[in-house]
Amino acid sequence: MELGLVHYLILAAILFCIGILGVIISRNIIKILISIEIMLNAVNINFAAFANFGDLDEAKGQVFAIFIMAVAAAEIALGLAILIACYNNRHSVDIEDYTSLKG
Amino acid sequence: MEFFINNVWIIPALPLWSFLSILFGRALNVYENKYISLALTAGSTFIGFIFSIFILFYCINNAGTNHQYDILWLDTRDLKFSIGWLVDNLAAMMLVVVTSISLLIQVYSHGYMEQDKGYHRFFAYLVLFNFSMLALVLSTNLFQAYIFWELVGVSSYLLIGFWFNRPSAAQAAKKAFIINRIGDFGLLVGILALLFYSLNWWANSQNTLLEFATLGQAGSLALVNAGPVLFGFLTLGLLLGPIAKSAQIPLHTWLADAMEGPTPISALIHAATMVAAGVYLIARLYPVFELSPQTMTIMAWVGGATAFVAATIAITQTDIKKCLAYSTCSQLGYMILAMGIGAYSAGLFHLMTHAYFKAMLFLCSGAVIHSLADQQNMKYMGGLRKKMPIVAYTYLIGTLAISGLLFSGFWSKEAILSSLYTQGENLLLVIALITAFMTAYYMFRSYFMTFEGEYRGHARFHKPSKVMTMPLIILAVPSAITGFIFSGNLNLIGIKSFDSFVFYGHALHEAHTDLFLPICSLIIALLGFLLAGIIYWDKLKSLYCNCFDAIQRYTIPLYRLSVNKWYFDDFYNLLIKYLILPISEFISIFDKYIIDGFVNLCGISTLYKGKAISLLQNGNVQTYLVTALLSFIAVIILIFLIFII
Amino acid sequence: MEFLSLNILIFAPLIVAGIILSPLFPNDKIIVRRFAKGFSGILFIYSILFLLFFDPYNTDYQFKENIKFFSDTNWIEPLGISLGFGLDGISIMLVVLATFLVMLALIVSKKSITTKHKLYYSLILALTTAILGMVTARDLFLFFLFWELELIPMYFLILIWGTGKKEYSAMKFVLYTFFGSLFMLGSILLLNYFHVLNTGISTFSIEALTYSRHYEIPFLFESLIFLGFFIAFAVKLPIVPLHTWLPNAHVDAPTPVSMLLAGILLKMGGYGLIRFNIQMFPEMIKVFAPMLIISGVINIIYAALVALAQKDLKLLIAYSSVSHMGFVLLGLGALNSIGITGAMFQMIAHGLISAGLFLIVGVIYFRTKTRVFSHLGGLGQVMPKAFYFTILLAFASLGLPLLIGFAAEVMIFYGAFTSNSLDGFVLSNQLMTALAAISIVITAAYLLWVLQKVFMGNMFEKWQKVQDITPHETIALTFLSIPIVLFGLYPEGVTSLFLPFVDSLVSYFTL
Amino acid sequence: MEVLQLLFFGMFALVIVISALGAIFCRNIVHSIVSLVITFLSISGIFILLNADFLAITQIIIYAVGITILLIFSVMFTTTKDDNKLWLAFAPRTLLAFVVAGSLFILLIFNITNKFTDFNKNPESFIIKAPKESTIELLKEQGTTPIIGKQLLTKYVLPFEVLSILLLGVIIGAAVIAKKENNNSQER
Repeated sequence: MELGLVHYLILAAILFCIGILGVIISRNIIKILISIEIMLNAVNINFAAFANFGDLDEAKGQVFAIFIMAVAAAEIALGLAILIACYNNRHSVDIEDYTSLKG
Repeated sequence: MEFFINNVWIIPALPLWSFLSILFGRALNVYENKYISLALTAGSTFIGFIFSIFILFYCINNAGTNHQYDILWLDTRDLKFSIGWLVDNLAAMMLVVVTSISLLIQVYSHGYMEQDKGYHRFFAYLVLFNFSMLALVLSTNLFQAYIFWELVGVSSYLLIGFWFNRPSAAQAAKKAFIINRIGDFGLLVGILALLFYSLNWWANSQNTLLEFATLGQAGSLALVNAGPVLFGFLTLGLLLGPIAKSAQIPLHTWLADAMEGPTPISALIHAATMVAAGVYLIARLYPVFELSPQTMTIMAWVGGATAFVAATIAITQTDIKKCLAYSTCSQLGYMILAMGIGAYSAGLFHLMTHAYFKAMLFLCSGAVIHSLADQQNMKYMGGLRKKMPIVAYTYLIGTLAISGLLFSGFWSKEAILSSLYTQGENLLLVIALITAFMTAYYMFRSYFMTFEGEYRGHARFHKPSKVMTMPLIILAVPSAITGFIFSGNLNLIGIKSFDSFVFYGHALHEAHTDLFLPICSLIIALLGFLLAGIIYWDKLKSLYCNCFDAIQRYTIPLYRLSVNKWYFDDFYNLLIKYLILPISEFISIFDKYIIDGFVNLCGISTLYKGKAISLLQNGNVQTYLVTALLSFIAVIILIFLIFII
Repeated sequence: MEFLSLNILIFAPLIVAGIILSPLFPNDKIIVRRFAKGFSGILFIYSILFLLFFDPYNTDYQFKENIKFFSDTNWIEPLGISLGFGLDGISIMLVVLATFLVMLALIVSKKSITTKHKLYYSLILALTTAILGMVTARDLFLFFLFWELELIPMYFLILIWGTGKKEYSAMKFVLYTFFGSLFMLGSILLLNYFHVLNTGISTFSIEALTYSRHYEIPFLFESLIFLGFFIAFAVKLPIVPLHTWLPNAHVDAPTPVSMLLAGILLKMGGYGLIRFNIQMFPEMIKVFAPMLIISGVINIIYAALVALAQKDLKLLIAYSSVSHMGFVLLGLGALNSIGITGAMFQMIAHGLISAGLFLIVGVIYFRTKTRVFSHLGGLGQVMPKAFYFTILLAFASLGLPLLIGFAAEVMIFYGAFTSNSLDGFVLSNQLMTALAAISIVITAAYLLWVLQKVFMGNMFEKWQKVQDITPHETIALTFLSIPIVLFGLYPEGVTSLFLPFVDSLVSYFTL
Repeated sequence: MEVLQLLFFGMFALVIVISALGAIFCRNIVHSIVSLVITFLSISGIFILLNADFLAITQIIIYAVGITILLIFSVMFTTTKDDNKLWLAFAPRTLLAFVVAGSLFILLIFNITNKFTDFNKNPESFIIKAPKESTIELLKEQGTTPIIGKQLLTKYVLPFEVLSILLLGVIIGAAVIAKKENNNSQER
């Protein structure tokens, strides 16, 4: 059996689905952020895999993976800042307490 | 003479003008004087009467007069209805009857209604009725007849309900109109069907639609088109109108209730003219009815049954007006019976004579009631002959006439009976003879109870005014003599018999050679008189024996049946109460709770659906995400499915 | 002829409504009322002028107007929507009827309207604009626009000045009509779609879609379009399973609004059926004629029976409206000249009669504060004028000859009886007409029941001081009675106006 | 070599999946962060297998160190004693989440593996291209760093600059958000 693109894609798919699962079922906001990171990583794996198997000369996938990492870092920084700001208001990290969107 | 024939429209137009004059005169408060209303009403009728007399003489002198004039009333593409006037022998006869009786009754009403608050209203209604009836008589076509047929019904509604603050009067007026409306329903459907099946004929001929003169030819075509069965139903529908209007079984119950109106009205509408309209219409539609033997048979049997049943009911009535009302019913039954067996002239002859003596009888009863301060129960009368001899003797003339003992009633009833005899309708003849016996009995009973013996009432008596007794005396003359004059016995001095004047097909000149039947009927009537006398006349009471007690005891069930009017009213009330109203209630509830309930359910369920969906909007981001992803997946799957398929 | 402009007729009420509503207008109720009344009188006379200059033998639209904002373009050019108005045989009578009834409604508004006068009179006038626009629109889209526009004033009129469960009734009326117009909108768009598909030109013009529709629409879609229109008008007319808004709306609306509702707005259903379902789809109407006739007969009998069981005077009159509109359906279903003429005549007859009856109900309610039969009785003694007018109206309603209702009913019965529109169907026209004719008994029963229970019989002591009708109401009722008697005696005065139009209509499906 | 690669892949994949699941399902938030670190580290291993050495290193630096530290700090700022209760949400959406995730997974696999026909075959739309000789040489000597660097500074220079501005903005923004709200709460 030869290690191919499909295996990496499947791995990324599993990881992505785990991320989605985590985003939905977690109650802790930090955990939700963690799940989002997992999903981003899954995407990164895909990028790297495609870069490896099709485009190693230019490695565009890897470039985009780097962009994603930067954006992810920014996102997590901002997200956590917002989290802390919110926490200062409500003293809770429970997602169930943040329902001001309720119609 | 030609002038009167050509201007016959004046006869109905004047009452209409009088009606409008009274209506607007009172509405705009132009006048207060009661004599103006009276003059307008009686004057218009009097001019009509003069016209009618001249027209009658013209028709007598010029055999086969058929003067017709039509005005197009409704003109749409394939429907042309017209209104006009038709003068022939039948119409001329009816005109004289209607105008003469109306005139006398209007004069009488002045005396009767003088103290009433609604004097002007009463005369306005009277004159409106006069207009409708005259226009109905002069109708040239079935459609016009239908129009004025209904207007006559409305006038009678207004007049019966004249004292509308009495609940019973309001109820009676409504009942009369609705029952008449049932007849109108049949008539309308019949007219439509007749028109439908003979449409081509009318289209090809240049005649006015549904005109009476050519109805026979159209009818025979309709018979071909519709087939005998459908044509039979058609004629039955047409017959339903006269049945309701002439108060025949099973639609006769309104007539007795209609006695709630003022007595002159009972005389005018429910004895003399309006109820006769049914017979008149049958006469006009005779060419159509004749084509369906089954309908003729049914007509005869309806008439016979009504004559019999109404007579049995009249036997036990103690209300003088109700008694007379049922006798009207019974006599109308005779007329319809005569029409049904083909005795056209005899039926109309009876119509004419009956109109006079019945109007007189009712006016007499009105005078009695008026004198006794609205006492209508014969149990509290008696001995009035000494107090009001004119009324009593005129009433006696009427009684003798209606019983067929003497005067005009004898001749007309005799004509019907002999027709029955010659036609060989033996069963109907027996019924008619029994009815004649009962008629004599109950009429004399009412006479004896009212005018003979001792006064049994308590009300203070006051004499009827001249205005009221004069019409009685005048009416007594035609009541007494018309029968003999037109019976054909005066042929020698130039007066023709009735059946050579008003006839259907060809004139019948039957010599009444057989004296068996007249004598038989006379004996039967005399028996009725004797029976009534034995029971109710103190001079004959010596003959009274105990055996009547026994008879009475055995006839209690029959007595009950008669007093309760054969339970017709109860049956209809039950029908309405337990069938029609529940159906209507049920549909109403169905409408309110099922149909509207469904609508409201739709509305309310939308609210709940909204609430259910709003549960998703709980402010939780994750829920939104799940919803979004689910939709996303659904869309993807949908696209896949579409592409795979 | 130059001074007869439909634009003025249609939009003047709206402008006057704006003037009344503007803060500059004095807030004195007498001035407001007189101004509105005077204007409605002028409007009525103006519409009569249209009648005088109308040529009945021209079956095309007359007094055509087409407002163009920029030179030579339609209102919404890309879609082909134009602001076109015109009058033809069917609309002219409805225009006159509408202005007439609006005038009468404003005359009798004095008693029943006690608050917010400026708003009330301007809403009534806005309603007038909507109604006039609806019957004169020469463009489907415009028709739809006015159809919806009419709901807004009506909603507020019921909501603000109504009685009883007015919020519920107003909402039900609006939602029900919206439900119907949804289908109509779908039909209009489908019609436009097929026009674009076949000719490449987008248009909503009624003339174009009616007379120059030379292409075939697939049967399925054509019947869908037909039914879409039918449902919208069935709600408005109303046809029986869709009628439940009517009793609520009529009962809870104030008297003048009930008059307008019964007098004109119900007629829009009949107008729509003639204008769209019959005129546009002569082939489909033949297919659906049994539906029209059967629903007509059901309407007539069912509503009459329901009316018989009512204990509330106004509800009874409302259901009698439903019953009488069934005659319109019956006449239309006959698909012959006389039946359709009768149906149109019946719309006018019923418009006048029901307006009068609702006015009478309002008069009684205003004086006794009750509409329940068991609390009323014997009022004929204290209000004789009202009694006589009610007799006239009731007999006109039950089809007394020589009054307006009779001529209409006779034409409808005759048309339906002699029609062959049900050939090949299980039931025959003759049978259905005979069934419908039963209603003349039931109608008489419930209307005479009203007379008996309200005006006749014993009077309660408490009604001793009830006043007879005021001069205003007398004038209104007299105005109503004049055409009822006049056109009853001379029906051709009305029918000759639309007879040529009906003939041209009938010639389409007898070809 | 092939076998070794497969072995490593399998090992890393297993660790990734287990630790990712651990990161989600651990009751204690610190445990999940630790589990997350393991995931990140394993992913960097996967990157190495994919000839992305620069990515692997960056992964460790940014994710396994930077983000983790941020997370740990925020946990320290926010966590209270009863945070352990905040485990899973027992709401209808939890059940739905499994449905969504499962069906999404099936959909993805369905697509990736050519509609379940051939597990080993690559997606149809994707053409596997062997790198040039020179690239292989470069990779052997210097790894992917030169390639990425070249790309970033030539073809993708504009996104790169935008990214730097974004990062600047984030730094300022994060500071402002956290600080401002802090002030407010103190005022309260």
